[in-house]
Amino acid sequence: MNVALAILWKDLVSEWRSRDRVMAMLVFSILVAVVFYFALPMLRPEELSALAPGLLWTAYLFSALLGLNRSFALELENDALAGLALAPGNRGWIFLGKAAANWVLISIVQILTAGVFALFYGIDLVPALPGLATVVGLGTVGICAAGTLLAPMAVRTGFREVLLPVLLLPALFPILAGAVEGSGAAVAGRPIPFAALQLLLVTDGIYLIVAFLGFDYVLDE
Amino acid sequence: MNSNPEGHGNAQASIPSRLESRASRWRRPMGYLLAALGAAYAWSVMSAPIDSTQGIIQKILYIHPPLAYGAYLGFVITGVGGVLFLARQREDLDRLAVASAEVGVIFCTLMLVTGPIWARGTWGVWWSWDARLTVTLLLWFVYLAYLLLRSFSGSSPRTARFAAIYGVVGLVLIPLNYYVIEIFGSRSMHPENLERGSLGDGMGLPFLLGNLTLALAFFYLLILRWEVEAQRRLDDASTSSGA
Amino acid sequence: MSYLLAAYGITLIALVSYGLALSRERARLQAQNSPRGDESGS
Amino acid sequence: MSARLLSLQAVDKRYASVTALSGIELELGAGQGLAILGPNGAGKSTLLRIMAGLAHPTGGKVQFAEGAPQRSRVGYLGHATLLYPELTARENLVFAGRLYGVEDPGARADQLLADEGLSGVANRRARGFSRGMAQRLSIARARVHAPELLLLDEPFTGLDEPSAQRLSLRLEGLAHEGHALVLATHEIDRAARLAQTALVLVEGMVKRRVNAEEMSEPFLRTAYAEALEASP
Repeated sequence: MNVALAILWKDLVSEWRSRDRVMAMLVFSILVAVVFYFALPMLRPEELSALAPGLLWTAYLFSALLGLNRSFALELENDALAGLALAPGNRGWIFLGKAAANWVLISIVQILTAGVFALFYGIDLVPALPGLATVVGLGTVGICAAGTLLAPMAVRTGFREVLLPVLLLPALFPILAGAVEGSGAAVAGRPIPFAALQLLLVTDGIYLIVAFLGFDYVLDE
Repeated sequence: MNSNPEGHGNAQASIPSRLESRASRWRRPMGYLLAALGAAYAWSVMSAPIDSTQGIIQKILYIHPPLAYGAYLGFVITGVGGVLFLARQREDLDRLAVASAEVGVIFCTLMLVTGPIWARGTWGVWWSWDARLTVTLLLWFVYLAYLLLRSFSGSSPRTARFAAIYGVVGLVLIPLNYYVIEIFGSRSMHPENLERGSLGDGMGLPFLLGNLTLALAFFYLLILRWEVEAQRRLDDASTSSGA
Repeated sequence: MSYLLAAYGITLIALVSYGLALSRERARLQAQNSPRGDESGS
Repeated sequence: MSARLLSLQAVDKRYASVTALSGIELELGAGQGLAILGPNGAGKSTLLRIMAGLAHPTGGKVQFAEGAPQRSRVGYLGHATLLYPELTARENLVFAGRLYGVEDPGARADQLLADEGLSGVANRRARGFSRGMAQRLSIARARVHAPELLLLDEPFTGLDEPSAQRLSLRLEGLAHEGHALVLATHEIDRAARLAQTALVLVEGMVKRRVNAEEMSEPFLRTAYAEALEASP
């Protein structure tokens, strides 16, 4: 457990000092929001806000991909990844540390992105906050679990920018379905449908287990 | 849990392995059986009665679902082969996993071709986000990604390990995607049911023969592709070591 | 009717040509890899 | 011969009949120094990574004497420094200490910095370190959990003469402190000074062994030359 906390601390301190990852993800998300504005000129503001959950999650998915790629690209510098592989003990804790760090950094970007979307598309998020936060938080757990398992693979094949989206997106359809359904309900002020919550929880659980056990083989030489 | 026990299992690295040789020996007789079965299958499809409601287009039922079962069979073998490779370091199972993924993607692609043809013939629309088609489409992306992961990272022990892990992710996604489509898939589609066409009398035989023929075709192609993979690995070995 | 033929035709052609491509590659590689021609199947 | 620390029996490393290592037999006593000589591509790095627990042998056994699991008794020093540029020297060592479950990582880090003469730059980020300073910090990192065995993969490569000399002295000091050393190198003079025994690896196979009595630089040079000629 101490190992996971050490890695979480290391990633957050490293990111705080360089801040490049969070900035890159945030700028990317805002750009996506602007792209949607121009891509959907025919929609009146209230129609746009009905689409908001889907658009928001599209921005979330692609900025998370950026962050996950960067998270392990940093580990390749000075071959620090081998340093992690050298550590004794169960490598599942290393996975949890990295996944938690990714979750924290991605969540920061998501909060700011939600603000930008609310601004651009005139959505009053305040009533939806508790519901939205739950759904976004759970969805991000799934993204980080699968992403932290697959990113070290993609990053080391030399095609990282292309391979991670190709590997990760198909694995995230269940998360996307549940998250958009749940976010839509939250934004519309309705209670979050149990089916969406259940789907997110089930998928998160499965990916956390598969990643915890599989990380040993991913980290290996 | 010290995750790497000493002497991590003695991988039996001979190519082709005993299992592969035994499988190859079965391939020739399977080929003959496949030809015979195929003929019977073709005959039974032609002579099957025309469905009163859907018309002749309904006969796609004898090829479309068997293709899907072949695809899923391929994906399951890939997942299980990968897990066994990780557990026992047996490279022949890794070769089986990649062979099965490729043949599975071929069957899956054909399923995604015949599906819209059926939808077009029946409702005049190419793609209807039908539950079964959508799940197969999602899995098609997963196993295409599996093959891309393989080709991007070249043939090495690490690639085999990575692919095995992604094979497990793929395996988990089969029930998950069904679960997703069951809950969310149905909300936007008209409630038609592409699959359960009424299997009236005289229609059971072609459906059965269709499944048998395509399953046999799947295994025939699987073993063939498995042998090709073994030869490719031998080829890589000889070129890289300059023998 | 044409849709039906299209579905069966595409499937047949695809599977047969895939099989032929595989067996051609297998034969080519096998000749290259083991001129001694160690038998494995056909 | 001091207590046996590590032994490799019939270790192979093979993928799709490409053989990186075959039939490796070796024994290493606690506190002993072993040099692994061989041209590039002979499999030295692969052998060291297997001993470090970074890679798995496809055949044979890697047997550590009774005690803690393999990876907690081995320190690894290769070309890469394994350091995080954004973290300071001290933070890098504290992090490595927590990774290895060291009791008081802070105190251990300070002591290691003192050993390597880096106390002055403890709070400077590793990003700004020179090649020599980074090497000393990565030695400290490799020693954070006081490993019984230090694996050194071509540590002198890319070093100018003064820092290579300083590194060689430092390694001798560590050997004195009781660390067992396994040095993979193609520089015979370094090997002769730091190791008691040696073996020559060519194309994944041990071609020649040099025991403690025979060990001297000239003897090692001829043994190495003979081993190269012997193999095709």
